[in-house]
Amino acid sequence: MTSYRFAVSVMPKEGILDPQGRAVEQSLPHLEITSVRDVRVGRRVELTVEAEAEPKARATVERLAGELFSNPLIERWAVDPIDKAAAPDGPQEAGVAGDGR
Amino acid sequence: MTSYRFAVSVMPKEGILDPQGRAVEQSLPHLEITSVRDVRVGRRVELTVEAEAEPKARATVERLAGELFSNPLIERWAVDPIDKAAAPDGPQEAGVAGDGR
Amino acid sequence: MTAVREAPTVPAAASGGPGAPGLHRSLGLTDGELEAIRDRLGRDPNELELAMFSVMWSEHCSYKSSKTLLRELPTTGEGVLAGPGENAGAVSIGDGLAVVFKLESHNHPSAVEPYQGAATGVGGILRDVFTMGARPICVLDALKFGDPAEPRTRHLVRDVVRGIGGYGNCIGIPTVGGELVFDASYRDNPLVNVMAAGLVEERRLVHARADRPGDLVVLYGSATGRDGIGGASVLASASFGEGETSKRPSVQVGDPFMGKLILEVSLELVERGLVEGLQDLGAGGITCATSEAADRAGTGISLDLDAVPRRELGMAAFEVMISESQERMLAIVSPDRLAEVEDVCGRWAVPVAVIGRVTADGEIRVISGGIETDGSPAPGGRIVARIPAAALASEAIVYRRLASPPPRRRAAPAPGAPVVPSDSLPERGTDPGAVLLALLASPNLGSRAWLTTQYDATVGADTVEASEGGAAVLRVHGMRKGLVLATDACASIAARDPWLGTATAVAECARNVAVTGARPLGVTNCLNFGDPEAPEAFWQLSEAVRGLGDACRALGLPVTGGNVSLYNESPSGRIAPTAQIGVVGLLEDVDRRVGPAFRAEGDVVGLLGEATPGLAGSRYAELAGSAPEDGPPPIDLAREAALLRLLPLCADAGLLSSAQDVSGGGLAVALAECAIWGSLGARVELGVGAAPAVELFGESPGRVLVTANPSRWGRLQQIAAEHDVPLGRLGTVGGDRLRIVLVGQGATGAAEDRGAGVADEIDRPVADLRRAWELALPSALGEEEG
Amino acid sequence: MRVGVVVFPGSNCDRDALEAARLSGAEAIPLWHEEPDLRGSELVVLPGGFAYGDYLRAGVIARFSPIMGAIREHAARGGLVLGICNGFQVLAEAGLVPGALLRNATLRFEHRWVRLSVERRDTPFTRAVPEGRTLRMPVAHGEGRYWLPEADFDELEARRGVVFRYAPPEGNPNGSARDVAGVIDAGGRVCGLMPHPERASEVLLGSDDGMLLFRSLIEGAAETVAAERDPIEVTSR
Ligand SMILES: Nc1ncnc2c1ncn2[C@@H]1O[C@H](COP(=O)(O)OP(=O)(O)O)[C@@H](O)[C@H]1O
Ligand SMILES: [Mg+2]
Repeated sequence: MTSYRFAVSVMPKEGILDPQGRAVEQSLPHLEITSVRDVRVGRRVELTVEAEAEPKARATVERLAGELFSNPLIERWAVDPIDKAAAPDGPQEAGVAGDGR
Repeated sequence: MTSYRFAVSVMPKEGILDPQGRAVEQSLPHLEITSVRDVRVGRRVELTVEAEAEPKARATVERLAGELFSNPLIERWAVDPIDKAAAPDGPQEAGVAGDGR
Repeated sequence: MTAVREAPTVPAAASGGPGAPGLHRSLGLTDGELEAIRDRLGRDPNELELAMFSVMWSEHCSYKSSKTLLRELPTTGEGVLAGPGENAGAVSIGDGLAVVFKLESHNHPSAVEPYQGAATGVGGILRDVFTMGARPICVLDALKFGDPAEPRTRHLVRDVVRGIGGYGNCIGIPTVGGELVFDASYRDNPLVNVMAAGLVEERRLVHARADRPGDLVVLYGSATGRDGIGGASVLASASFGEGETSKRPSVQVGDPFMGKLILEVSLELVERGLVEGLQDLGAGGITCATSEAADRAGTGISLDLDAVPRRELGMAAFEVMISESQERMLAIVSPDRLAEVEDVCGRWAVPVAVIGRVTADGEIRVISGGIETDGSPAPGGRIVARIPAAALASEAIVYRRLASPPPRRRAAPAPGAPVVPSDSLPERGTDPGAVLLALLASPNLGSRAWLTTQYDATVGADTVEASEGGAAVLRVHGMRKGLVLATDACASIAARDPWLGTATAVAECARNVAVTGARPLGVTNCLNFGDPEAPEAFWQLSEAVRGLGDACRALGLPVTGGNVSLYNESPSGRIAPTAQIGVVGLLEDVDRRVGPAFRAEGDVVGLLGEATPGLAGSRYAELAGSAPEDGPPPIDLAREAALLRLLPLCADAGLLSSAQDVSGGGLAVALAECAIWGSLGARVELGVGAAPAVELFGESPGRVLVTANPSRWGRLQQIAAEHDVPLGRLGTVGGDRLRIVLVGQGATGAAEDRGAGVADEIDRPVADLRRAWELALPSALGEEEG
Repeated sequence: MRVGVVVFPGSNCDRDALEAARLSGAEAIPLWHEEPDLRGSELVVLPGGFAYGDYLRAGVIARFSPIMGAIREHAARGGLVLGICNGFQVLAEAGLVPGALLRNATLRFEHRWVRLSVERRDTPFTRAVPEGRTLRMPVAHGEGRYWLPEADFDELEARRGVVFRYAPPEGNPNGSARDVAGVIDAGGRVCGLMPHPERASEVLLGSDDGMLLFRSLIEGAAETVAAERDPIEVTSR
């Protein structure tokens, strides 16, 4: 058995009102930011699966993404592998990360 | 000016109790899933920035990630570019995506 | 104007031409309805017009199946300031103030997306209240689900409750009461009914009318997106090619933050006298709001389609016209007040746009390309739809549906037919104390704390009692007065006899208000029924409306509004006929209110009213099964009316220490609840007939459990006698156990059956009763902790 | 004493707070979030509600509101600030009091009547509370689980920064670390708590214990007003 870690992204579907995104957009002028638009706020779930092989692990995650983490009527999801070595508990391996301190 | 779209991932820091993640773990047996552990639930924010060049756009996003989208005491963040051509409004370019149908 | 008249139909290019053959059917209109539309227009409708008709002639907006029935309801009475036909009812409470209230359903949206469905349900009913100019003061939610043991039900319960709280808590209106009922018939069709009440100065009451031609039609709140266009999305596929419909979201998402903003904006506009009329946008969106506001006043409205702020690019005219995007309001504004209206909206950062003009010609005209101040198209503008407002609203099609009772009814006994002593009523041979514990631990009777703790019940600092007891009590801010609210349905009785079930629900709801000492002021209701085209379902509906009318007339209560939700069916069946009733009452002095909890050792326990036979439809029968030949208990509406008069007098005279309506679980459960809430026991003697379950657990209406200081008992007897209400002395409050000793004919039967040595009485520590009652809901939902 | 109650667009306890302040004898005025002017308020109350819908995280967007600059300056000058529920979340997000308020451990919104033990009676917020008295008032929040890294927590306790804790019999409704219900800043002038004293303002509503806080502030201020007028160094932020 091997451990695989994945991230599931769940975002409001196109056309579905996203009040959080709208609230964020409206607050940006207070931060003196005017160059940002189309803000959408969703969820990110990270989890580890034990399986014999990656496809099997992924299948489990995809099932969870569709059945537990999202409502298909209003949300879309995507599954991505997380490179454990790079950032075991950080949000993601790629990109610039910070703990803000 | 060019448009750049990014995803910001915000996850609870290591050591912070994440009751949402735990609740997910506890619901898994009902779905007859036993191979999943270490579930953490966080946020994902997608947004578009207008800027002259990518580094400038990214700087804006990083500022937002650190000041608005996350609380440094309890959360970590990461910024990733989203490839617009691939999935303009979908959750992410990579990985398997579904709208659950 | 002449140009308009010369354009009887809309150019094909505007909207894809006259509807393709059969298009009306995919929009849910029948061939007959298409004919009726042609009749009213004197021509073929184009696609946009067809879409507008399809939403306005839907059951939801037109009440086409229920209208003829609802006409029979008593709707007038002392103090009624607004009745059915307005966004919500309004009744005077004196001192120049009025209470505004209404009940509404959000069943189908909640079945699909429970969180958002419930949340937008709260948003919608609150809008109905503040559209009248009233500041909402509270919300009550009446929820009906299937078996709580099923995972799907648990998920629905959890998300619906989160949704109600998510909206109500955020917008800051306390959720103070409601109902939670489990019954198998709601398995695939849960009911989410929400009631709200508000307060307004009578002189500021606003009506949803567009009276004055030349006034501006102003839209404020959220931008218009493609929300809730569901069925009409066939038009999108017709216009944009197949395959895209799956992308059309029909789920509406609520934004309580915007809800709060438009609430504050609306009240400020009303307060400052800046609006001539207000109408919220709900089902039917802009089409419904404009046609109803115009039709009520006999005017018309010209709409500037391009002026409607949109959330998305490329929206078709029909999408803009029928979108159900939440958190939008329509105001009728005199042109010289526009600047101030824009100013108020600006301060709350609420988008606002002038989207049309009131006209004199009685037509709803949708114009693309801009309008002139008289409502005609600007140069280059085109009329893309043109329909008499009345054809969309008051003159929409109406049906007289076929009603026929179910065949089995003929075999059923008359209501209240006496139970034969020799029947196999299951309490014979069972320990009544165990039955009481089982009832308290059942999901329908246990404590609602699991749910009520998820609702903010104290925001606003006017909540005197959130209603664990049966009715909620709120102080009228800055006054001694109190408002009392309750909502009830008796679907398990209505399933056997819809007339009786509905009348019983009205009586029970009013009684719940009156036990606090309040005088009931009016009734609102939400009729949740099946497919009106099925004769049996329509019979249920018509019997229920008859029961509603009869009960309200007998109790002297006006029906001030309500809502009808039909087609509550699924492949697994039709829901139990559910007439959800809401009653609002007035306490002249909130300090004189009577609570349900036992108050003092030594108080006399008494029962107003008498038990009558009939266990069918009771919680006891649900638990134990009832004899097949048994019927539900009958109702004595004259007795109910007497109670409603008597109880406020007793409260005013300070005669009562506590009062509690006897309903679910019968007298035994009522005693247990009063003991639990008061943390005080009691010892009572109960006379029982041949079937002790009737007195112990039967739910016959017209009864109130009271306690009084012994010194006041004589006066209480006197005043009860004056009102011709029997008052029996049962025992005394005290100790930490509830002891119910049975006397009379049926008292020994059970003991005999079980053999000697078993006491035929209930004797349990209040702490045990409390534990059973508190664990009921968490354990039914699989959430017991620790 | 003049009490300013901040009104964010989504505040919903602002009227309750205004009323409670008036009931205890203060002059209370609303302060609109867009105007960076406290209009002479000696005590600023950040009331409960959902300031900006509380999307993302409770209190985070409000922190960037124009009035917050004025509140920081007020606090830096030693002015009194009370954050209730959402107001506490805003203060924590703004760093004016230590800690963070996380989603309740129950994952549910919790509306309950709780009891508070008052850990300190020597603050301007609690001086009218009789010794040994616990306070009954409601909580109503979804994100009220107080959290601080352990090391910082010890420091907080060492300087007696915890003012209120949830007490039996009802106990801790949200899983807050060390039962913390309310804290005070190092200067002892900025206090945040999750429960709602302004709703416990009359016996009719279930309790008037909350008035002890308002009375502490308002009566106390009358006594110390002279001292506060003394020139104090103004630290800019
Ligand atoms: N069962 C009912 N009893 C009395 N009045 C009703 C009933 N159902 C609907 N009404 C009235 O019909 C009118 C239209 O209702 P509805 O379409 O639900 O209004 P809205 O769109 O404002 O929510 C309202 O005035 C409502 O009070
Ligand atoms: Mg309405």
